[in-house]
Amino acid sequence: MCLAIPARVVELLPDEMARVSLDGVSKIISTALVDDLAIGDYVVLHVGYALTKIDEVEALATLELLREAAALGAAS
Amino acid sequence: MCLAIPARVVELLPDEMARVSLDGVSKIISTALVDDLAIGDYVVLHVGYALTKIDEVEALATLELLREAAALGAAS
Amino acid sequence: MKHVDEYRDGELARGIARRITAEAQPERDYRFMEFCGGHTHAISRYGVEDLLPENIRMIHGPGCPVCVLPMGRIDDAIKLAARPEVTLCTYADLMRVPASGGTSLMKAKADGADIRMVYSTLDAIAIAEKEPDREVVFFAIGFETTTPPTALAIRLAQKKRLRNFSIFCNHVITPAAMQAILETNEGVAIEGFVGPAHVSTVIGMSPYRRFATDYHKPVVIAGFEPLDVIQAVLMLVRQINEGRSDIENQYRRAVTETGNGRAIDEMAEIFELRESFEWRGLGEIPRSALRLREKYAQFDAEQRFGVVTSPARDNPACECGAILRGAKRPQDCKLFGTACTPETPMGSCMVSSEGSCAAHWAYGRFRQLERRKAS
Amino acid sequence: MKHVDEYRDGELARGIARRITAEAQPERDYRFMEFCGGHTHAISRYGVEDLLPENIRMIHGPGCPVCVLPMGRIDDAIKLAARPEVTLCTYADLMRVPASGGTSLMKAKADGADIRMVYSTLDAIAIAEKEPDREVVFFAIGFETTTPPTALAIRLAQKKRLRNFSIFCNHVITPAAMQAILETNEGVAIEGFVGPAHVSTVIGMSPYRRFATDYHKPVVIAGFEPLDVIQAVLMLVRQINEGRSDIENQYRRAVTETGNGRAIDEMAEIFELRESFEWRGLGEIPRSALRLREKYAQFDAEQRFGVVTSPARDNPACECGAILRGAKRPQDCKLFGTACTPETPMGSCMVSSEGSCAAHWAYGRFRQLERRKAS
Amino acid sequence: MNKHEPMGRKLDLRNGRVDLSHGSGGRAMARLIADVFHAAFDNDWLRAGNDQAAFDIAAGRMVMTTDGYVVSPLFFPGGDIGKLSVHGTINDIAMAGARPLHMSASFIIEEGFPLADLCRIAQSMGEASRAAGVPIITGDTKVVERGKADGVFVSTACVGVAPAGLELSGDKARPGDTILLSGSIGDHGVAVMSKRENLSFETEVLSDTAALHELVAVMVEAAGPAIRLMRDPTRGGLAATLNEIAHQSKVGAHVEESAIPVAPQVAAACELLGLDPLFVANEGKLVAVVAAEAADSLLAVMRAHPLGRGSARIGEIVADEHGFVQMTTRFGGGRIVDWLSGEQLPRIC
Amino acid sequence: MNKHEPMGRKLDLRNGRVDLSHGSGGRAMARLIADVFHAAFDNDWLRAGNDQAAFDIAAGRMVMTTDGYVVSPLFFPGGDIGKLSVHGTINDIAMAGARPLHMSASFIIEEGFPLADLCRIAQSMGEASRAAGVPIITGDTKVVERGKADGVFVSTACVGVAPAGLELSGDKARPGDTILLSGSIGDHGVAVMSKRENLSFETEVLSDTAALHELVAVMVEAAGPAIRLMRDPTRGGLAATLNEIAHQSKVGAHVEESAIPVAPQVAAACELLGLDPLFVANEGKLVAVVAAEAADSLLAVMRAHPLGRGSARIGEIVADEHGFVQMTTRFGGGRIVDWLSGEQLPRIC
Ligand code: SF4
Ligand code: SF4
Ligand SMILES: [Mg+2]
Ligand SMILES: [Mg+2]
Ligand SMILES: [Mg+2]
Ligand SMILES: [Mg+2]
Ligand SMILES: [Mg+2]
Ligand SMILES: [Mg+2]
Ligand SMILES: [Mg+2]
Ligand SMILES: [Mg+2]
Ligand SMILES: [Mg+2]
Ligand SMILES: [Mg+2]
Repeated sequence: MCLAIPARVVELLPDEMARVSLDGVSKIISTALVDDLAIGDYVVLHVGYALTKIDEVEALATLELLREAAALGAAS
Repeated sequence: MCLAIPARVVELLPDEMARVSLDGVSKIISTALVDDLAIGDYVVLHVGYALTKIDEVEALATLELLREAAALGAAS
Repeated sequence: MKHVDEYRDGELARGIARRITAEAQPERDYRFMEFCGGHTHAISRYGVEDLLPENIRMIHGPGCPVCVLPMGRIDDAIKLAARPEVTLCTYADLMRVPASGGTSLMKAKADGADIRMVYSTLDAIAIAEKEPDREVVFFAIGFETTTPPTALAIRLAQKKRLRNFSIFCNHVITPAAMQAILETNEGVAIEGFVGPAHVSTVIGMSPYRRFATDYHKPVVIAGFEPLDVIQAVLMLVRQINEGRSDIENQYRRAVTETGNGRAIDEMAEIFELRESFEWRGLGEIPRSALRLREKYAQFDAEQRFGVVTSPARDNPACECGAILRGAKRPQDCKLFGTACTPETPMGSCMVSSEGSCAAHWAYGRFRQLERRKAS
Repeated sequence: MKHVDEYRDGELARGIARRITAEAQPERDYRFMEFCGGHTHAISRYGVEDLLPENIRMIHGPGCPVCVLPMGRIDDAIKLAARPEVTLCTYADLMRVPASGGTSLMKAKADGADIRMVYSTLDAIAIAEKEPDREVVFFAIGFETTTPPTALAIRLAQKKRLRNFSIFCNHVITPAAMQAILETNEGVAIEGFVGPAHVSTVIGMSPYRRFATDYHKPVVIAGFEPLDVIQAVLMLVRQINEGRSDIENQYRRAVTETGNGRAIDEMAEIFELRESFEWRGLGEIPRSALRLREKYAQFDAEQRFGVVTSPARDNPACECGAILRGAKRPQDCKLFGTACTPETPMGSCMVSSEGSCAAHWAYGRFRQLERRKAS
Repeated sequence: MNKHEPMGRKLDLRNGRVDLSHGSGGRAMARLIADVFHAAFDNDWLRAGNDQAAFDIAAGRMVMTTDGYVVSPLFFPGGDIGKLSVHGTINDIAMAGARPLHMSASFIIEEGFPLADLCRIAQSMGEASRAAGVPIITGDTKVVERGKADGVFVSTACVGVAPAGLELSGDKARPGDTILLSGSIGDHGVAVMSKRENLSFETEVLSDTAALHELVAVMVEAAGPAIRLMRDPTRGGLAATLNEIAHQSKVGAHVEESAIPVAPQVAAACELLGLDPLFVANEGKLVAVVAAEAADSLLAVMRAHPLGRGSARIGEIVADEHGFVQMTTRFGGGRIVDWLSGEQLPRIC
Repeated sequence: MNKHEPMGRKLDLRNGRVDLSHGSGGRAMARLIADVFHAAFDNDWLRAGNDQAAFDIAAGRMVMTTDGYVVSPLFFPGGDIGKLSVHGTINDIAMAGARPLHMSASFIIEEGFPLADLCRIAQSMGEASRAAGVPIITGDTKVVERGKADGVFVSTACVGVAPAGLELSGDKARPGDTILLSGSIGDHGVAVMSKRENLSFETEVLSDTAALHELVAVMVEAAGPAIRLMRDPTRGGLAATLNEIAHQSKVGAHVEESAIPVAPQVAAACELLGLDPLFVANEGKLVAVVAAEAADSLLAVMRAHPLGRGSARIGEIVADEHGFVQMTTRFGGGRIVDWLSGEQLPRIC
């Protein structure tokens, strides 16, 4: 039920709508729940609505943590 | 449009309806346009309604006339 | 089938035909119009013309309610059916009649209009009861035969307090049309009528009196079986030979002098005469059609949906009009059998099985060919 | 897929799993509940449990809105759909959930109810606009993730002045359910939570504080990809080992401390808390669900159609309730795999792809067998 | 747990309904196919569960046909859509003078269709196929949403083998040939129409639905290549069949109305509805065009077979550049018998 | 007047619609069949106008199949119901290792269906059948009232001949056999779903619809009886096919997720809709179970064929009393691949 997926905003449309793309698959969604969207942003898409923006900096940080933990694991 | 066919009354039903039979094919029709129907009467059936009773005496008379004319024709 | 098979006996028919041949004066032609499509159909289907002598010519009359309905009224019905709330109920006969722009009820149905073919007005009432959210409109057409069943349907709808039932009324009056034909002086002179069968069961014989008295035309009311028709022809020949013009009744088994009083009363209660109504081929005929009385306005689809009939032009090459007046025959129409066939009718006469063109197509074409070969 | 594939890397996963094995104290067991069905699904689909050491046990939580909806509410929805004027729009997830008497929305649809599966509330609005004669009811279920889209649909319906749109509201509150689980002392003690992913994008982190402060349970909010889950497990192990009980955020790329203010405002505008609401397996939970505020009563299907929920009894042999509380596992249910399969579900946990029984059926059965063989 | 047993729980064949899951390609579909179709058609080809079926054949001339069945109502006096879908397709094989071997069946089912009705139809097909000796060896099932079909539609296909040297075809009629008809006309159409809600009348008329291949076998044995062609007068009735023959063979036809058998109740029902029995469908009758010299003996052979007892010589092929089918009426006049047009018949096959 | 010319006036193939008269058995139906189907399928069998078609065959093993097509929408990226109905049925013949010979087609058309769309579908079928070398030699047309179908349904049947000694069947998989897949999965289902009104998304994914008999021919030539069975993973996807094989052969299967090709856009669309590509339909792919020792060379042969370029070894048959299909995930874990259940897919074939 809480299925949601990151999608990239490729076009901002009137009435708080946007076209998003997911590896070349595109769909028109509502962005009424998210402020200040720009083309290129990634949003978490749920039942046709953008729920939130994805924070690229945090994403990189999380991946970094993951790699560190894995490296530690490999070492262990 | 004025297609109509003689059918025999086999059962009188409530609400001015009757079951009629045509050589074993039976159907429920309205008899609201015809007074004093009895079982065994023939009616002229049109779009689900009995239009009139068939007068057996006149029918025999007509057939008699037809036969006479034909006999005269055969003789001629 | 009792009261049917007796009147389809070919032996008897040939006997009477010989009698007609014997009595008909060889030096002259007899031109009779069978008013009703029912007669036209019987003549074609049983090949009655094959039995009659060459000098008796049957002229097909306008007595097919489908054929005489002007195209504008079919357009109206299609417009009604196209309303999303409306379910149009119709006798199947009307489904393929050409309307403006090459359409028809059949095509409108294919396009998505909710159109249902019914066998009886009772079926239309049943639909209205079963589907209270639909506006059920019954496409009422027909002569006096078919009018009483419509009247009774309105009575029933009233009794059942149906608020979603109405009729689109196109009922027309037979004697008015016969008179219109006699007053047209175009085309072949008609010497007598084979008079309506089932119309007469309702209206009786008296409405035809004026044709005898005012126009000096004999009328023989006749049944729709082939022997009925042949006997009526014999009776007409005799009247002509004797210089009489009487209203005679061959169809005594079903038709009385005064008709069906109850049916007449029902019609009078519900309907009143229109000042004038258009007939295909015959034009506007005064006092020739019925409409609902004001007190039944709620059942009148014309008022309920504000129907305003626009004038519609038949295909100009279609000769239906002249054929309905008895002035031309199907084979006189350039479109017959080429552009106009039962699958692709250009006029209503090619649609109804009682229409002259359809009858000639379905039953008569080879006769024309044989005559052509013979000549 | 960016932001997806990175979190499905099996190499990294094995590395972290080794780290977990290294850090987990071999002499003790760790019992973590992943609250969300999304986590349950990821764990099963990617076989995450195969990577974790034996002494880390994942307990599937009640975070599947389909699973926790009491049967009586499905019965209500079927009754709504059975009304001739009603078109019920629903997410496909609900179609096969068993209702009373062996029925379901799927079967009600087969029986003739007008039930449409939609992908989004926007689709339901579109249907209401396109079919103004239908009473369109949206079967709204879900946690805080799914609630804002419902709120926006009501806003949109209001803006479009739709008079034929309403929602049957079954939205529920995540933290309330987590609390209820902690207050149940039955079954296995839970030492920490893998906390909701997308729910938290909306509500943020603060609503979980009380689990740390009042119940001393660590919560690590985690994304729904398998690496997210594994990392969260590592973070939980560390908290336990260090004796901490903090609210940590593994899903920083989408979840902030305060959540989505706009979504929270939208929910607050449209909805208010119910005094109490029944959860399957957890019973009545106070202040755990939402209803429409009085000013939006016209959009409330419960008021509009006078819905009165009757108590409905789950199949007594179905262990869904205990499974949802974390007290039992699917393999503890006698019906699992015999009477109860995805084709013939006896309980909601076998229906939703996020349900524990469905997940175990679809992905986990062989693991149980292998363990049985191994033992 | 499932150890290669039949899949999932048994269907409720009494009260259940088909739903969308039965068409999804999953276990529910496999179960439906096993419990309803395999059970009713009962042969090893189907039980093998492949998407096709194989059988050995000798060299020769093979005949193939298909027909779709959309009759409404699905059950009617004397038959149902299932029986019809077996007989009608076998008959198209038989009309080539061929022996039908194997059939396939494709079902399109409307969501909500009662399983009990589906079973009844499948069992009726199974019986008809066993009685005819033509097994249904492969099939397919689709389910569409409610309102996207009308209960169930069946399409069957059949293959058969024609005797060496026999090539019946609609274009082989020649002037002078005799037209034979295997029995009374109109029974099937009248039986179906009697059950239509908006026509409803009562009669004892039963559909004549029957597999004609055995009748055909004795005819072929008796007359061989003296038979020009055969055709079963289904949709459009005898009128359509005669016109098709005239059109394909570029000839005309002449028939005698009095020679065409029509049961009294069929005639009566037609009068009631304003129909002509010549246009009404049949499902167990055939028209054969045969060299005049072979007509008498072939007629005797037909009459000796239970499905040809009512056979009659109804007319002859004539030369006619217009391709008219003419009829001498019982009344003694002449008319054309045209294709059906106009009448709105209910769906009858 | 009609002197054996085509019947009646030409249809308005651009703006006209099918109405009930086109299914009545009269001249309107004959015209529809001639103008739409005969024109598109273009062969002498059909033009002969008989209710069946005949062809000569050699002695041997014959294979027969049928499938019904109810896909919605009727036109989708990469194909349409017509193409599908030719390819899908040919493929069921091909999966027996057989060479398809001839097809039949049965149409059930909804009143009001645009003639232009019907022509487009028929022409697409004609092209597909010509390209495959499998003529459509006989057919049938029915018209049902508006609201009793969904545009048009097509049922096709096909017959073919299997090489001597080759008996592929779903029950022939044995532990140790290799499972080969001819290309990427999910394309067809995703292409169809992308055009569903209530899902609508945009992708460049095209249906993979294709006739596989030529690929099969080279495979049979190369590996012959080392091939145990072949199956096309249509409805229910690869998951259904693997489970069917496990069920029929009473074995289990083990596949590697990372070995199963999925196009990126297909994977993305599946994520978007919450679907698993394993359950999504294909219409131009095959699964072959083959003796392990023949797998490498067969794979090379498949990859050399245009329709098998993406072929891959995806797993093997294992002994398993429970008939489980297990998969090692790309992530490194294990899971069961069950039949589809639950997801409400649109009608995809
Ligand atoms: S043949 Fe056709 S076009 Fe000519 S008069 Fe008759 S109906 Fe009109
Ligand atoms: S297996 Fe079925 S019956 Fe048992 S707990 Fe799960 S859903 Fe309920
Ligand atoms: Mg309408
Ligand atoms: Mg409803
Ligand atoms: Mg056929
Ligand atoms: Mg047939
Ligand atoms: Mg046939
Ligand atoms: Mg199939
Ligand atoms: Mg098949
Ligand atoms: Mg197939
Ligand atoms: Mg297949
Ligand atoms: Mg056919």
